[in-house]
This record gives sequence, structure tokens and C-alpha cells, in this order.
Amino acid sequence: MKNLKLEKAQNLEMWHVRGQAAPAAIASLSCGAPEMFKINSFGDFGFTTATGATEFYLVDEKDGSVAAELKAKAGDADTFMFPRQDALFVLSGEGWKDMMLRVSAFNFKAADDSGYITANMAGVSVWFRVNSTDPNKVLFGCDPSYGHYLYETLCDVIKEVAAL
Amino acid sequence: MPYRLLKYAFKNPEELGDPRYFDQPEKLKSSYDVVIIGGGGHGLACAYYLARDFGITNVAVLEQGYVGGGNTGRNTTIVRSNYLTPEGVKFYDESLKLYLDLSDDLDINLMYSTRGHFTLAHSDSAMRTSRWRAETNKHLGIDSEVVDRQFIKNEVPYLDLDCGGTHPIMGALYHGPGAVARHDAVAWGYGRAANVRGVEIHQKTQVTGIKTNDDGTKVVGVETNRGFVQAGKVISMVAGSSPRITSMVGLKTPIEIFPLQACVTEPVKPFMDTIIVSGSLHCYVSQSSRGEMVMGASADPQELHSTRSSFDFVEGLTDQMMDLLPFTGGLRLMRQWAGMCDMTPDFAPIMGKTPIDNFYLDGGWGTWGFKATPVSGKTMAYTVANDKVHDLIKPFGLDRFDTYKLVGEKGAASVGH
Amino acid sequence: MKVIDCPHIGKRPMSEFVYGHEVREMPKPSEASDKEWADYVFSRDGAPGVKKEWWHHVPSGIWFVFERDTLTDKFIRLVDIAEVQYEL
Amino acid sequence: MSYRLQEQPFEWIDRSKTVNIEVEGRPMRGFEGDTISSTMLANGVIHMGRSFKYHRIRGPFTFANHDINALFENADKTHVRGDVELAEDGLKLKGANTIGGIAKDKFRHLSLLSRFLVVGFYYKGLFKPRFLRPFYERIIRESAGLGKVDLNWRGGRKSKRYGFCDVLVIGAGPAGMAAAKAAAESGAQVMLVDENAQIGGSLDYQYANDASVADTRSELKEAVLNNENIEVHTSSVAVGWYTDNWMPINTPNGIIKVRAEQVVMATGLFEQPSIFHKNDVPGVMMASAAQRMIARYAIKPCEVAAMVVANEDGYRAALDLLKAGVKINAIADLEDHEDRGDLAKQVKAQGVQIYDHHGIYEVEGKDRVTSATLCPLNASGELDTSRKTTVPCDGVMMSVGWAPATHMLFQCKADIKYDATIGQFRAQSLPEGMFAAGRVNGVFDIKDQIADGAGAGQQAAAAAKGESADVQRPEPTKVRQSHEYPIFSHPKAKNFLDYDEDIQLKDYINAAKEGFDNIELIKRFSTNGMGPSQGKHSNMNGIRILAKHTGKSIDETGSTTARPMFHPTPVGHLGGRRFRAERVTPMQESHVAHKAVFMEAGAWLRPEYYDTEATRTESIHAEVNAVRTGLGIIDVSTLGKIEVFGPDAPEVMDRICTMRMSNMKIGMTRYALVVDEAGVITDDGVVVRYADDHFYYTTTTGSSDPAFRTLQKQILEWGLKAEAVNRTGQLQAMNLAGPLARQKLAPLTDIDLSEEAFPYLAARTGTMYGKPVTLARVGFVGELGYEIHCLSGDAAEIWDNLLRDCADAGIRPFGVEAQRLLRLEKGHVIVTQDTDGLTNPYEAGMPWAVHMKKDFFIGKRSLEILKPLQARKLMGFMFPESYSGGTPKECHLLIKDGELNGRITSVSYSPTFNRYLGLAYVDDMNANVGDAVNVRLDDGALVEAELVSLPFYDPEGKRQTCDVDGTEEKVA
Repeated sequence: MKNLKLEKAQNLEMWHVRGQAAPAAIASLSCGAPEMFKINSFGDFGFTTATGATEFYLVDEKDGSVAAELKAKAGDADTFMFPRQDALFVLSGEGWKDMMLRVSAFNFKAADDSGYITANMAGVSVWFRVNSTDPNKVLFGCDPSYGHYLYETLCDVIKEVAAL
Repeated sequence: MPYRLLKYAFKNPEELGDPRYFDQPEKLKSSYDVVIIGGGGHGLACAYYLARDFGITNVAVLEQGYVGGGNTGRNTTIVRSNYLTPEGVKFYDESLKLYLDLSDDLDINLMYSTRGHFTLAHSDSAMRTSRWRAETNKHLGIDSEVVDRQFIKNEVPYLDLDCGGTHPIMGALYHGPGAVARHDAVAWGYGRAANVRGVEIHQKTQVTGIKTNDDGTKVVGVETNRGFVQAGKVISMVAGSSPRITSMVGLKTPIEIFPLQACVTEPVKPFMDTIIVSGSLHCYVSQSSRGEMVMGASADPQELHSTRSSFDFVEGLTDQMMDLLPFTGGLRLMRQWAGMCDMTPDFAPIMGKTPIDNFYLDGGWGTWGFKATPVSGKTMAYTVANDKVHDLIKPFGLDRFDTYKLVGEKGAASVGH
Repeated sequence: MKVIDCPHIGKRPMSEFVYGHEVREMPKPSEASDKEWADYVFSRDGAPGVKKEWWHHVPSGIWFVFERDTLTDKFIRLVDIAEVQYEL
Repeated sequence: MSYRLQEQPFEWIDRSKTVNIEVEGRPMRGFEGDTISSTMLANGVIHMGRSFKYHRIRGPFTFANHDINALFENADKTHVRGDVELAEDGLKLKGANTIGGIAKDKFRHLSLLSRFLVVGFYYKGLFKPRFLRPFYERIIRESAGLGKVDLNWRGGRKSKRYGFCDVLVIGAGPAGMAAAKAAAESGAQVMLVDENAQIGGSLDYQYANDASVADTRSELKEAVLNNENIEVHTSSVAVGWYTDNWMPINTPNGIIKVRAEQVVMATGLFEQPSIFHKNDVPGVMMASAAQRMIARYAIKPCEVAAMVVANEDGYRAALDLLKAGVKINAIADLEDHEDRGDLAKQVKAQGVQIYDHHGIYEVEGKDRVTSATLCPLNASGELDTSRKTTVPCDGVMMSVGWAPATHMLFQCKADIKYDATIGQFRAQSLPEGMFAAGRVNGVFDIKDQIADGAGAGQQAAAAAKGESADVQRPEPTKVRQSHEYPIFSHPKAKNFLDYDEDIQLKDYINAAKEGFDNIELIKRFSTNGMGPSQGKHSNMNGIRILAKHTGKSIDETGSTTARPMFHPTPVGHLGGRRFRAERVTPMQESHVAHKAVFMEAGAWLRPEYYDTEATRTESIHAEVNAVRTGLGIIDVSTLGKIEVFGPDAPEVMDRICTMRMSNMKIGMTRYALVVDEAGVITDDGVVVRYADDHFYYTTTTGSSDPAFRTLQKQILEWGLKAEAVNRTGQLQAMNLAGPLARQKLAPLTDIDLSEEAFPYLAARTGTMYGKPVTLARVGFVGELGYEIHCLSGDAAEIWDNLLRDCADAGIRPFGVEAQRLLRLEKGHVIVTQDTDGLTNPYEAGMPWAVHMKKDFFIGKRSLEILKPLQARKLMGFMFPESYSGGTPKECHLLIKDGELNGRITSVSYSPTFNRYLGLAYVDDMNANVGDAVNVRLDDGALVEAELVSLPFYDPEGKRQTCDVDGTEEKVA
């Protein structure tokens, strides 16, 4: 489990899309409609997913083009786009799924890499999105107030695991 | 060498067991004046006081398992009276007073050991609750006070006041008379003392139904796995099985059952002479007379009628315990078990008469049943003998919920041990 | 550690859930006497048996309703939310 | 006399690497792979420790961690189990529970008093006369426990991890290895666990010299160790079985919490002792113990042996002893050696004297066994002591039967019954996901064990894929392996049932006679099986004795509940690494820079005050004055922040809060109070109405997550068309408060702050420093103020800019303590401080917050019942300005005519009024403003305070509305 690297993800913006009209707006996007807890991926890490009948998440690459497209399509009152300020990280390296065994009860090795995974990691609720092209890279995010703690803790665990 | 042990040493083997602690009566009689459901501490104590104080001996104690096999054998073994409400304080202090003489009354060494009881406070709100209890206790003459970090350091030098860096300890509620006792011996002592006075103790006898008169307003007897028994009065003293019994007479109560787990380490040379409870970390530890560290935490979060063990209980407890007492990391957990905790909305028991004549209830003991064993036996015996609710338990009637007159024991909503 | 099998997110350990207590139908407040209302607020049918309960999966923020046997801790079936909805 | 034998075929020691340890001050040399006990034996030392109750000298007994005869300790280790823990170079140890060392233990003569120390003696004596009770208690406590605890031990925690596999096999003996091999070959991901340092199990110590299994052994080992689908963990113990095949495995470097689809229990057996006089003298041991010594550590168990056997395994052990050069003077076979098959013939052929239908009645010897006396069994199974045969020996090996390691089968609720044919408990049926194989499953022939394992492995692998494999499993053996009653009484007793607890046969029988004749009660009264080995060598005999005494069958007698942990497990492994999820706001660096002293609020870290003045109180008062006279700013980002929207949003808000919310005007705020179904206050906060169908609701810090969860659940339960989003960590908030607030904020925002455009209790959205914000004029601290809500990413910048741009106004950050004082001067309630587990809005002085005209809100019907029952009320009180007595504190009681009459919930010395003021419950509905109340201080002194109307400060609320242009105007 050598060469594990944890970095803070840069230039990604995140939206939490809700409302009675949200499904229609999301469906009209050029990247298509996501299935429940499945990654509908575009770009390196960009994606949309559905976590409820009228609840969607959008992570957009730096140019924000998809978000702009959605804003235009949504337009009327019945769609609410809340900007999300999650603490975002990228974990890379072959053994990342083995390292996860030390901090989360979720079985990443058996999981389908195209899933929008939600699990508890080191005591914090975290969502995961495996990179669509490189299975040894995963983007994950949590509530910003836990960001500092999660980063410090994971660096500790990676140091311990690297020493094994 | 104490005289008593000499007496036992030279007793010839045949005489041993005369009298037995508990007889094994072959058959159930067809009827009894009083049937007590539950052969734990409360049931046996009630039988003892009925016989001793009221001469009522035509009594049967029906135990589905073995004597003291329910929560009596599974609890924290802590005895204290530093409760929050005046009703709670008076009730539990009477119990503590009874405990002080109980070894002599029952002629058995309960190993009742006064140790001092710390309820640690890890936040300013916990400190406020501690002072609230201390002030109420002092008002009612209970030895209980808020102590600071220095006092704790002196009494328990091996405790890490910074708690590993989060939730540092700010102070504690210290209750000098807090004690521990050998829980099994309490049941055996009461059992033998009742048995000797003619009370019948039937083990492996499960109550499967309660028979009432036609309109269900009066109890007449109980169905068991050994046949029907008529009863002048029936008392339910089954703690974790209370809802199962009360549903037999169509009586709904607020009692809900949650598993409460505990564990012990291997027995080590005694070093801890006090009892440590943490309200914020929801855990407790004391060292038994056998040298084992007896540890536990709060009840499991979801209702379950089972004494199964869970591993996340062990993980949570050991994680917190190493913050409080770092050296315990080097000890080994030998055994874990669980009891069935009968919780009520206001953390106070449900005792006394019920809407159904001749059917009395002693339940809702949450994590405080063992502490109340003597006083519950005494007050329930009085209530059953006179069909009049004893003053001490008036505030704990089932009807209090109909009129929203809840007991304020829940206070700041963190369960004490 | 108990495992709960959920739609979309699959089998999850119980440690990821918050217990939301039993689903209890609320009587019409205006028609309930004081005693009947107090009975609804405080009384529980605490005997062991199969109960409909709320369970909240914290990481994904979803509420589920399951039927569970409170004697054996067995999750029997997922209950459609519509089954437990009620009008005031 | 060298105790080390020549090299054994599967020995565990590496003769090329020596290891030096010191036990009780005596240096000893062993090899790498030796345990502490095997090193001692190699140096001719057989005294491993002193027993718990009578301090009798003890030697090796099971050599398999099923007893604690060999228990050591040193400065940093407690309860070191010599039989199984490795002898590391430089290790220094001494015996546990002795005073003066194993040899010269001060209590070594205690067994002379055993006559008086009857079973449960501490219940019967040692408590009268009463005045001696403390003395007796000290004796009991000092004699209790085994090892000493090092209170300074800081060995620390061992990280845990999770593990997942299709098939988990517990036990790497013949059956276990076969199961792992078969499962892996069927494509399953397998984990194989064994508590021993090496795999092989009984194949390597009971069949070490059996050529017929040589090929199978190497084939199994090779398959298991080289198949990358099999993850092998040795020196690793399955702690227990938990719901849904959740099995923590304690490995030397931490616990793996394994979730297994299927489990195969190949856990084998514990050999059980025969009970006879002085069966605990060093040299008396299990036959399998002798075989382990020979096969694993090349140790010669003794020079001359006697044996008592009741199965074929006994003769297999005899052959191993003979091969190791041990002379066997006599073998007592409890039945007929003719029925023991070929091995018995081989033993006889080597000239060993075998006494059929004989048992061992007693042994002699103090420091080590010197002779064994055999007697024939009479018709009723007792020993006929009229015909004794005594043979000299320095070792006695017992092979009279086994108890299966069924702990985890009991835990998973397998249906386990006593199989009288074999003489052991066996699972009649197994729950889904669980298989048993090998001798724990009653299959004893070595080839059958391997076939049973392979069959179970295939079935488990198939089941893991949701299929089933119809596999022919071998039948359990028809030959009895364990004697019905290898237990013989003796007038001089010292015949031990439980070696951990020193329980003699008569103690146990007397316990039954005294009325504890039920398996659970007799365990607790006699303590049989309650010691550190938890009954591994004593439970089975205990059941046999009780069954015979009560005339019941083994199944009727039953067995005690098998609880985790299988072996005692270090707390440092169970606790694992520390994960304390902590929340901080984006302004954390700035707080630290401003010398904040932090406090914990749930998972959040918040500035309690900023340590700028000489003392804590002065710092807090400085902060209060800044807000009252100039300008202060507090980070309130920890508040819960929930957005509620959708067509039914107004209806949802009306049902959740006690007051009507649906009539709020857009762009306004309103105080919100929430009660539970019983009418008890659970939360309060401020609600902003953004639009007809969009509310923004802030809750107290502590209840942000529960409040959101409950709101979500209610929306679902009511089937309303509304949605809620928890934005607690996504948005941050800071309250800029003080007379200069408007004047300093106006130029920094595009929002018009004029009173007309932005009145008190209004809320407006706009930008600050180009960042989107919502400003809300809330009244908590009682000054002109604006609560600024912004995105988490923008918060630190806005906070720092405000401190910079308002520096000329003397802006000062203030913490939780100052806020508490400011809100107290305004008489505002803090939920969970001024309210408790029963407080309803009427008692808390908030009848105005309860709008009964609404047709429904949570708790309404209960409040209708509670209103007339009100018996206490929250009132304000003040101490005279001249007061100089003791400090009044929160939760001090109000006393009237010696009776409880109320309780202080909040109290502080107010720098604004230069006197103590606070809130208290008065248990008297007739109490009025102007009345006096008595407060009882810490030392019991009663001091007087006066009830006053609320709020104390600025009753007309002028301060929050007027535009004070920085003039010094303090309203008293």
C-alpha cells in the first residue's frame, strides 16, 4: 500500500439540485439523466447523480458549463440549486481500497466503481466517486466543517499504512 | 479463624444443604394467596418482606429461568442515592439504608462495600446537572457534592483528566456512600430467607398467561408451563419481561425494552477502590470483589428483547475507557453479556396498583433496578399486603402518565448508572 | 453487527443508521380525550413482536421504514412510505 | 539430563537462533519459536506458577491456552500466558499472584486451610462480627485477582481494520485446511484463521509420527499457503460470533473485523482432565500437552510416565511418548484396550503394562509427581480401593475425553445436543451461513476429518454464490471418544475440577447440595468456569458431575451460555485507533490568532472567550461592553441551518413550530419554538421567509442534525409536498452587533440598511465584498445587529474584512460566554440550560409563543392538557447592587420556609448593571415581581434576591431599532 497520495481537489464546483421540477431540468441536460446512486460521468471527475425522486447532485469541472446549462434549463421557481461547499479530496494509488478498510465499513473492493457511494469514514459521512478512467483514483467529499479533521486523520492513517 | 467457618468446616457432609438455599418443590399448589412473577432480587425481596413483616407465607415465586438469572445477575452492582428528584432521592436512600444491614438480616455476606461514586462531568452543562443533583441531595440530607479536578486527581490519580484530548473532565458529582455489592448474593440471600419462612420458589416455571374474571377487571390466577395456579393477588416483578406480562392482562404501559450490555476484564489485583461513571461518555467502571473490572455503557439504541452481545458495544466502550483510564489498554476483556433494560419516558419506575384489581406492577427499572431491590421489595410487600400504595412509591404510579405528572428524573436527559 | 439490506445503497451495517422508533398512527387530536391522548403520547406496546420502524441511513440521508421482529432482530421487509402516511 | 529431544519433524523452534530470557531472576536459554513455558521446560524448570486460591505449585497442564497455570507478568505486561506467548530475547518475567516468587510464595501453605475455605466461604463467613467487616473485606480484596496492573502502562492502541471474504474458516487443522482448500478451489475468496503460531493443528502433534498422513499433510499445507485466494492468519483468535457472521479476528497486529458470507467452524476440541487426588501436581498433564511439547518444542515431558486413557488418542500419545524415549510404567484404560484398535496393540507390543477397567485413584509427590496409584473400576463406576497398584513415575498423562469448541456455534444459535454415542455436544442443525467440520462436528477418523472439511468448504463456497452443492459429508464417529464419568472422589480431596479457581470435587457437589443444583446457579456460587480460561477444561466435567448428582441427563442439565471473548482480548486491540470527528468553522485561524479559548459544543469547537484581558471574567466583560457600547462580532456558524421549500412549506412550518409561521411576510424573520409530542421544549431558533414556498430555519447548535432528521421524517409521514435541505456546514454565520453596527456595515454591502428599507426583525439578501449574503436583524444580544449568513467558502474572507474595516470602531470578536451574558441581560431563554427534560413553553414563560388557534402543531394537544397544570414559572431575579456575599451559581436552589421552592437556571454578574442577575424557576404560581426569594449558596447560606420583570436590559427594545450614531448611550 505504498505510494498513496491524498490531495485537496481543486477547481470543482458542486450543486445540490432539488424541487418538483428538478427531474425535468436534470433530464434535459446534454449529459443525460443519472440513475439512483449511479454516477453519470462527464469530464475527469464531473458527474451527476440522483439520490431521491427530486434530489440530485452535480459536480462540475472548472468551466462550470454544465451548471450554467442546468441554470438556464431550470429557470422557473420549482427548482432549487443550492451551491455546495463540500471539502473535496482526491485519493490516488493502487492500494486505496485496502487503506479504506482501516477507516470505513463499506466494502469498496466489492463495490461497483460506477456507483455514487455514501459511507461513514473515520466517523464522518462521506460520498465517493471513482475516477471514470483511472480506477486507482477516487474523488470524495464531506461537510466542509469536517474537512480539517478528515484530512488530518487520513494523512495519519496513510502514514501508518505506508509503514506496513 | 472466624467461628462461622469453623462451624462449616466440621459439619458432616450429609447435613450440608439443611436448609437448602432454595427448595425444589415437586408440584405447584393449586392456589396461593400471592403469586410473584419473577425470581430476581425484587421478587424474592417482596416474598421475604411479605413473610417477615406481614406473615403472608402462602406465596409462590415463579421464575422462568433460575433464581437471580435476569437483570439481578447482569447489572452494574452499584448502589447509590444521589438522584435528581426528591421522590427519587427519598426512595433510593431508603434502599441504601436497608442495604447497610442486609448482610446481617439475611445472614449472608453481600460484600457490600462503600467505595465513593464519581459521576464525571465533561462539559459546563454536565457540571450544571451535577450541581443540580448535589443541591437537591444536600437539601434531603444525602452526602453528595460537586468536586473539582484536584479532588478527582487526589482520589483517582490514575484517571486522565484530559480524557485523551477531547471532552476534558471539568469536575464531578461525588457521592461518598456510593457502594457496590455482590449481586447474585442479594438474590440468594433473599431467596433463602423467604424459603425458610415457607415461601415456595419455583424455578424453570414460566407464566404463559394471566386469567382474569369475565370483564377483565380482576386477576384470578396464572397459566404456567406447569399448569394453572389460582392466586389471590399477582405481582409482576419481571423487569425486562414487563411488557410481555402486562400485555397478558391487556394493560399498555410506557415501558420499552432495550439491551444493556456489560463486560469484565480478567481478574487483577485490586487497585480501584472507587466507582467511576461518566455521564457524557455514557460509561461506568468499578472493580469487583473478585478483581475483575466491571464495565458498561448506555443501553443499545433500538428496542430488542434479547440478551445477545454486540461487538460495537465493546469497541465503543474500550475506546472511551482508554481515554479515561489509559492503562486499561493493557488489560484483557474476558467476557461480555447483556441484560434487558425496561426504560420509561421519565427514567422513573412504575410501581404499585394497576387498573386491574389484585394485579400489581413493579417495573420500568431502566439501569437502576439493582439499587432499588430492598426498598422495592419492602414497599411492594406493604402495598400488596394492605392493598394500599406505600407513601414512598406514590409518585411512581402507572396513572401518572395519564395526568402528565411525570417524575423529573430525566433532568438533562443523560442516563446515569 | 446487524446488516440491513436497503434499496439503492445495498447491505449496510446497523452502525450507519439512526433508529427512528416505531411507526405510530396519531389519533385525531380534536377527537381524542385527554386520557386517550396521553395514552398515545406515552404508552407503547412494548411486548416483543413484529413492528414497523423508522430507520435513517446517515451517510445518504435517506429515511427507510422496515418491518422488524423485535424478538429476533430480523428485518422482515421494507415498507413503502405510503403505507405509513396519514392525514391529520 | 538434557530436556531437549533431537529435532522433531514439524518442530516450531529454529535451533539456529538462541533466545535468552529470565524467569524469577533465573536466566534461561531457548530457541526462537520457543514459548516462555517451553524455554523453562528446556532448562529443567517445571514450576510455572501458583494457583489462585490455595497457591498450590503448578506445572504445564493443557499447553494449549486452556488453563492459566503458567501466568507471568513484568513491568509493562499483565497476565502473560507462558504456554503460548513467545520467549522474546531479553524478556524478564516473574510469576503472577505470588508474594516472594513462585518457589517461596508466602501463601504456599494455604491449602492446609482448605478444610475451612469451603465453597462460597466468603458468603458464609468473613462478615461477622460487624466491626471486623472492614478487616475481612481487606483480606478478601487483597487475595482477589491474579496479575498486578501497571497504572502507568501507556502501551497504546492497535489500529483495527475491516475484512470481507466469501468463506471464513476458523481453525487450520486437518478439517480447516481441507475446507479452505476446497472453498478456494471452488472460486471463493477464503480467510483461514488459527490461534497457533503455525497451521497444521492436530496433524502436526497427534499425527506427527503417522506416515499415512504425510502426503495429505504436505498437500494441504502447500495448497493453503500458496493459494492467493486464501488469506492465512496465524496466532489469530476469532473473538466471537456476532450477528450476521460479523467475526472480529484478533491478530498480533490488531483486530480485523470480518464480514463473512459463510463461516466454517473447524475449531476442534479441548482435552478434558480426569479428576483424582492431587491431579494438579506438576507432571500431571493432558496427553495432548505432552504431544505438543514433543512435536512443537522437542521437549521431553518426563522420564517415566503413567497414563489414564479412555480412547484411541491415548494410545497414539503413548506411542509418541515411547518414541521420545519416555518409559511408560502403566496405562490404566477405563474400559478395554482391546476395543482401542491397532494402536493399543502396538503399545502393548512394546511391553507396556496395560490395566483394563482401571482408573488412576491418586498420585503422590509435592514438587513433582513421584508415583501413581491405579485401582480397578467396580460395577457402579467407582474405584475399588481395596486393590491398588502403585507405579513410580515423574509424569502422568490423561486422555479420557474431549469437549468441543462450540462457543461460537452456541452464539450463532446452532441447535446443539449431547451425542451420547461420541460423548460430546454436537450441532444437530446449523443456521444459514454456518458450517461445522472435523472433530467439533463429531468426525474423528483423520481421513474423515479431512473429507468433512473439504465437503464443508465446497458447500460454503457454493452457498456464498447463492447456490448449493450436494456433497456427501462423512458420518460422525460411532466410537465413543469421551468417558462418561472420569471423575473419582477421595477422602483427602485435592481432586481439582477447575484449576483456575482451585475448585475441588467436594466443593462443587456441596454447592449442589446447598440448593444451587442448576447449571447456571452452581457456576455462580462455586465459580467453576468463571476464571480466565472460562471453563475450557472444567465446564464439561461440571455438567457431568451435576447431571449425576441430580439424576438428570446431560441435555436436561444443560450448559451455561457461551459468551464472547473466546480468549481474553486486549482492550488496546478492541478500542483501536481514536476517531473523534471534530467540526470547526472557517474562521478557526482567525479565532486562534485572536487568542480564543475554545470550548466543545457537541462535535463543534467554539471560542468560549478571547483571552485579551488579565482574567477570564475581565475578558468576557470587555467583550460585553464592546457589544453594548461599540461593536462586537461573534461566529455563530455552528447553528443548524435548514432550508424548507415546496408548495406545502408553509404548512410544514406551521405544524413543526408552536407559533403560526404561514402568515410570515416575505423578507421577515420570526422566533420559532419547537416542542415534542409531550409538549416539552426541544429546540428554538429564527426563521427567515425567502418566498411564499421557501423558508430558512436556524436551530440551536446541539440539535441541528436531530432537528433536520425529524423534520424530514415528518414531511414523509404527512405526505406533504415540501422538501428540506440540511445546509448546517454549507453556510456560515456571524452576528455583527452593537450601536455602530449599521453605521459601519452600510458602506460594505449593497443592501440598503435604512430603517425603512430594512426594519428590525427583517431579512434581506444582497452582497458583501462581492459575495452573496443574507442579513437578518435578530435580537438575541439586545443591540442593533445584523446576523450575516454566507457560503462556507466566503466566510473567512468576510469575517477578516469586517475586523479590518471596522477596526476604527474598536470592533472586538466575542465568544459564547459573552453572548450568554448579553442574552441573559435581555432575559432570553437557552434551551437545555433554562429548560429541562419536562419544561413546556408555559413554565418557560413563553405563552406568547404558543398559538392555540392553529388547527395543528406537534405537541399542541399535550399543551392543552399541560396549561392548567402549570406549577412553576421562569422569572428574572436580581441581587442588590451592594451584594458582596458568596457567588450564586446555576442550579442553586430557592428555599422557602426550609422547603424546595425553585432553582436558578442562569445567573451571571452583569457588567452592564454591576450586579448579579439571572433566571430561575419559582415553584409558586403566586410569586410576583417585587417578591423576595432566598437562594441557597454552595456553603448552605441563604441570601436574598428580588424577582424583577424581564427583560432586564432595554425593556422597550429601543437599542435594537434606533440608529445610534456611535454616541455613548447606555440604557440601564
